[in-house]
Amino acid sequence: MIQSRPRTPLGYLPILLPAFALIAFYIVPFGSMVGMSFFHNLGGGAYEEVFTLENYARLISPFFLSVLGTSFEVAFLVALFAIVIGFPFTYLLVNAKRGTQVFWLIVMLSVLSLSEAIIGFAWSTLLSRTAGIGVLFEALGLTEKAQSYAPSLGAVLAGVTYIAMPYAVLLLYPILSRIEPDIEQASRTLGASPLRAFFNVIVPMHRTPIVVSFVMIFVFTLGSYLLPQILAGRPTGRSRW
Amino acid sequence: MIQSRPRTPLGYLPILLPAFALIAFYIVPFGSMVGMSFFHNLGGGAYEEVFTLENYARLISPFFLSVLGTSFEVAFLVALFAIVIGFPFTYLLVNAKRGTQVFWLIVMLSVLSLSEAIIGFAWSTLLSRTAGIGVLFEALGLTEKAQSYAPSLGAVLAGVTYIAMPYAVLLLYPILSRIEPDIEQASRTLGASPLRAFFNVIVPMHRTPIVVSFVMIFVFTLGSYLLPQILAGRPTGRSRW
Amino acid sequence: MSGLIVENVDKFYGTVQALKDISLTVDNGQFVCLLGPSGCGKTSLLRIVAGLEDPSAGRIVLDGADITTTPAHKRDFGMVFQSLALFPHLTVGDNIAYPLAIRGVPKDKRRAEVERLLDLVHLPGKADRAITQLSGGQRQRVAIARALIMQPKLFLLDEPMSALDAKLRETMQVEVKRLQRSLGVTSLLVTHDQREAMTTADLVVVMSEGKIQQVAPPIEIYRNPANAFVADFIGITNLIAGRIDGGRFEGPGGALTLPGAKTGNATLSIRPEDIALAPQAGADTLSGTVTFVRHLGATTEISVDTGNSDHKDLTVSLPGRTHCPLAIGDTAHLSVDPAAVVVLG
Amino acid sequence: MSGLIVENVDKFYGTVQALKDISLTVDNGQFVCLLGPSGCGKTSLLRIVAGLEDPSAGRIVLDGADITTTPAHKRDFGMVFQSLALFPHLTVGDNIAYPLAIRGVPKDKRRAEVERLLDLVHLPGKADRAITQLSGGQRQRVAIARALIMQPKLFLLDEPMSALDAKLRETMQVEVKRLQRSLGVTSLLVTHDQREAMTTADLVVVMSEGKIQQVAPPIEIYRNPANAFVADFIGITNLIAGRIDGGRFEGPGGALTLPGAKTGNATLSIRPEDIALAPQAGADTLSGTVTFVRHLGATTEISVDTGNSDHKDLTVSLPGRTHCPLAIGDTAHLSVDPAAVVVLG
Repeated sequence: MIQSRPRTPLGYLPILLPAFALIAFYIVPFGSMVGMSFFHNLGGGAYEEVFTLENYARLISPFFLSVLGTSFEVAFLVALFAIVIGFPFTYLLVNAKRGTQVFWLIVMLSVLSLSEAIIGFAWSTLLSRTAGIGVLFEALGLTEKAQSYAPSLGAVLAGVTYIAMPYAVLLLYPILSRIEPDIEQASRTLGASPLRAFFNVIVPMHRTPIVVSFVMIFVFTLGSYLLPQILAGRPTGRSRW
Repeated sequence: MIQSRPRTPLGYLPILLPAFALIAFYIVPFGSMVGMSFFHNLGGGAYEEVFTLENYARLISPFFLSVLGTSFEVAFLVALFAIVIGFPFTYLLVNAKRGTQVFWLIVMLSVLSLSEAIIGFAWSTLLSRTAGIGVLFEALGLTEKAQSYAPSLGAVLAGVTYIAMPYAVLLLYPILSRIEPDIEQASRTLGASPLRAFFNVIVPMHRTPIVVSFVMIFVFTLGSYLLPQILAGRPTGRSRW
Repeated sequence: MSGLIVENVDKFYGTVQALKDISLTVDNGQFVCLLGPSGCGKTSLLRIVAGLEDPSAGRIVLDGADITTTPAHKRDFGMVFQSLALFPHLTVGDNIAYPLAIRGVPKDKRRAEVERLLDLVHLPGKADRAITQLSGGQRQRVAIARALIMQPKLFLLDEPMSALDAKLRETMQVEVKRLQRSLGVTSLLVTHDQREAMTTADLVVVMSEGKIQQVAPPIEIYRNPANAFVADFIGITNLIAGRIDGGRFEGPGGALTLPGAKTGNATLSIRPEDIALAPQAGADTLSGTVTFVRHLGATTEISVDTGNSDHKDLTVSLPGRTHCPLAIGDTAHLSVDPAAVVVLG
Repeated sequence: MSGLIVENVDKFYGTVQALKDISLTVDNGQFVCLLGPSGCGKTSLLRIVAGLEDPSAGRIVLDGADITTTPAHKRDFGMVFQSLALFPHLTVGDNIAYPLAIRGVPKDKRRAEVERLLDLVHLPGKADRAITQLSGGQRQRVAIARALIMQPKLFLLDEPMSALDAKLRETMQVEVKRLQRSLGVTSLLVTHDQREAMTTADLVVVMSEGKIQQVAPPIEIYRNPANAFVADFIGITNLIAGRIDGGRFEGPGGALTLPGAKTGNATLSIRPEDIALAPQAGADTLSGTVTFVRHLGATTEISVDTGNSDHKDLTVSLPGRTHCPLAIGDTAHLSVDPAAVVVLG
């Protein structure tokens, strides 16, 4: 693609302004946060403008290291689940009818836009003894007595995977939407069942995007949901409510 | 496009399972939350399983109505800012080099993935008297003395627009990335300056997506960031920290 | 009952009927082309034969066995797709060997077969290349090799040449035909390009709006089209509506003697190369005004407005080195060999 | 100094040189075609003339004025894009009137002009249609009308016909040429289709790898190509490498008498329609084995392997109704009219 250079750079100024606004908007707060991390923590959200590495020093204490290890494990599992469920789902989605696609993309965006607090609340309710799947399992006779499934590692995994899944779908969607349906059909005419075609051709074809998505979800999960909870000194869980 | 029907529906079962898992994953928690809203609120996150409309009745009290009015106003302004800044930005983005595009899309996804708590914290810091743009303005001699800009309506708008912007960009990106560069170039050969081409052709061409994105951001903002704060009985602001 | 038989196939997409009662027999070893404009149903028919779509009604029979409900991956056909649908993550060799790998053929045997196929499609020694390192024509050959490695009972081609440029397309058409002839594989090719059909096919099936219009060998389709659609779609023709009375055709621009032609309203189809310039108007000429002259090199084409319906100027094609004495605005007199005229209903 | 002058234009994309010292003069009222394979730089040249890209070196002069740095929207050219680039949110009429609206022409005058243009492109009364309601050919006409409404000093066309099917493309080519002739507008068309160039152009500029290979009227390009690239790109030709000695050419398959030809190594270019079948080998025939025969209707094409370099079989084109007595494997003897042979360096 040949990009045309604007003849008069000034001609583009009014549409360049928002770009500058955005840079200020997104780079500056980020920067201030990073800067803040070197300040002395007075507790309760107050900071003193004195350069210190103490916030980082806390990270290498044995307690934090062990919590950190758990976080890496959780992030790894979450990224794994998100890809293993998200990839086939997205593949089905791109081959579905337009209406279905729009519906699911809106659901995914909605989940992204939901306050974490609400998600945490919904999940803790769902996994609680009194009003969630515990009751359902009891009614179905699967368990003798309704029990609570939260808080537990499983509950954390479920909750964080729930949040991470839309990323997996939104990351994979543009890539998978570009494959020609011919590819799967060609492998079928060549002797592969639909399932073999999926695992033999579609998955290996997308090795790179799968790995990239996995790493991105791993990093996001770690950086956005797990580390903040740890740094705030709370247990790794969604027990805020 | 001709969609091929799978010959053996069972052949697709293993890839259909994740779809069912996702439905359970996303529809059930939503549903439980809606159900919960009809239960008696005992306070502190505890609920009694008694059908009641009292949670909704609270909504029509004069106090809530006025808060609601403010929320609508804020959501409207946020959606407006997000589109007015986000549309030209996205238009520039789709015409930018591939590397630039990837960089900004990752920034946008990062912002989406950031904990609201962190964003709120970063913004309250940025707008605070001691460590933010107050200090910057003082240094530049714009104000006589550093002052705090938060909490204020402006601070809320800035913070929520910050969160809403990535939605605007991610909603508009797939649409704008599909326009041929020819359209803008054609209007230039026909006598329109680049700026006129943008406002005369590109913007009106995308009336529908602009309106749709506006409505979606409005609803998301209202539903995700403003109403939860109100319903939790907190002032409309990002003062949690 | 050897060969492929398509029996009374209908195909609906929602309420739209894409195929209307299609019946067709392809003998073993024959090369059949499905030819028609886009939307005529030719690709649907091919996909139904391939097993990628189900017919709404009718049967597909191969060598006497009903395969209508056999899934695509159990039909053992070889298909070349319009997009080629090569697997981008595999090498040339692994692409070609894919049908063997799926069937558990051991590695060394696969390697030998791949070598044989690469020789066949004139790509020797390219087994370890990545697909992205190949040119358009080379990819084409890989897709053909992959479709042929299982020695398929049926070789299906869905407009595989349409993405190539004109010169390369002609070369590939000749090559596909030679390959098919040497292997003797029964083949079904879908195309909208009549030159492609005439180059490759033993039998051309002209389709339009979900129906078969004519089934005949290429030159027969060109010389004796069954109706105006076929005449106009295959090559260039002049359709002239008029009336025949006592072996004489009266139409716009003049009259022609057509010995033995049935009396009544008729449309004539006359090929541009069967029209010559006459020095003056006569009993057997059509006359009109020259509206366009173009020197195409191998031929010179003259457009003549004889007052034909829909302002369809007659096209006259003269051999390239024939002197064309006419310019735009001149009056042209055209003579036609009666033997070259096709009288349509 | 009236007309368009392109002076020593270079164009680099990064380190790749797309145009190498291009100079070209287009007289007022002339229709010039830039013809070449994809990647030859023809579109870059058109875009530089349009002002959508800057040349890396060189000047663009229009009617004596240097417009190299004039922005596209101040050049007052009309351009038709390959994608047409119609504005989907505007009606046909508003699309065509866009250049007038931009320049503040009052509404009733715009309406009148739109009517005039719609008549010109044979779309009367379609002003209020939506773009989506039009067929491909109709959209083409709207794009042309929009580009012509300002009576541009230069009418630029960037492969506008390439998306149309073969029949419609031919019709549009003739129509564009007629329109240009009646308006007398100076035109520059980019195409990779030599038939399109030969139909429309007064002057054809053949380009390859960023350089101009030949500038001449269409029939001249076909009959007297400047080099092997031009000969091969324009139409079909047979290139035969051999040696000329004393007015006699010796090459694969036989010898030909070429009176007056310069002694030395030479490549001959012979068009397929200039070769005839001879009953037997003689002093002036080339002989070889028939490898392919195809009946295309208007012509019959025979491929003959005379041992030519790169296994390039000779192509012989016989008029469609000529009886072809040869089958694959037979020996063919070919005679050539010496006047039709082009000797290339």
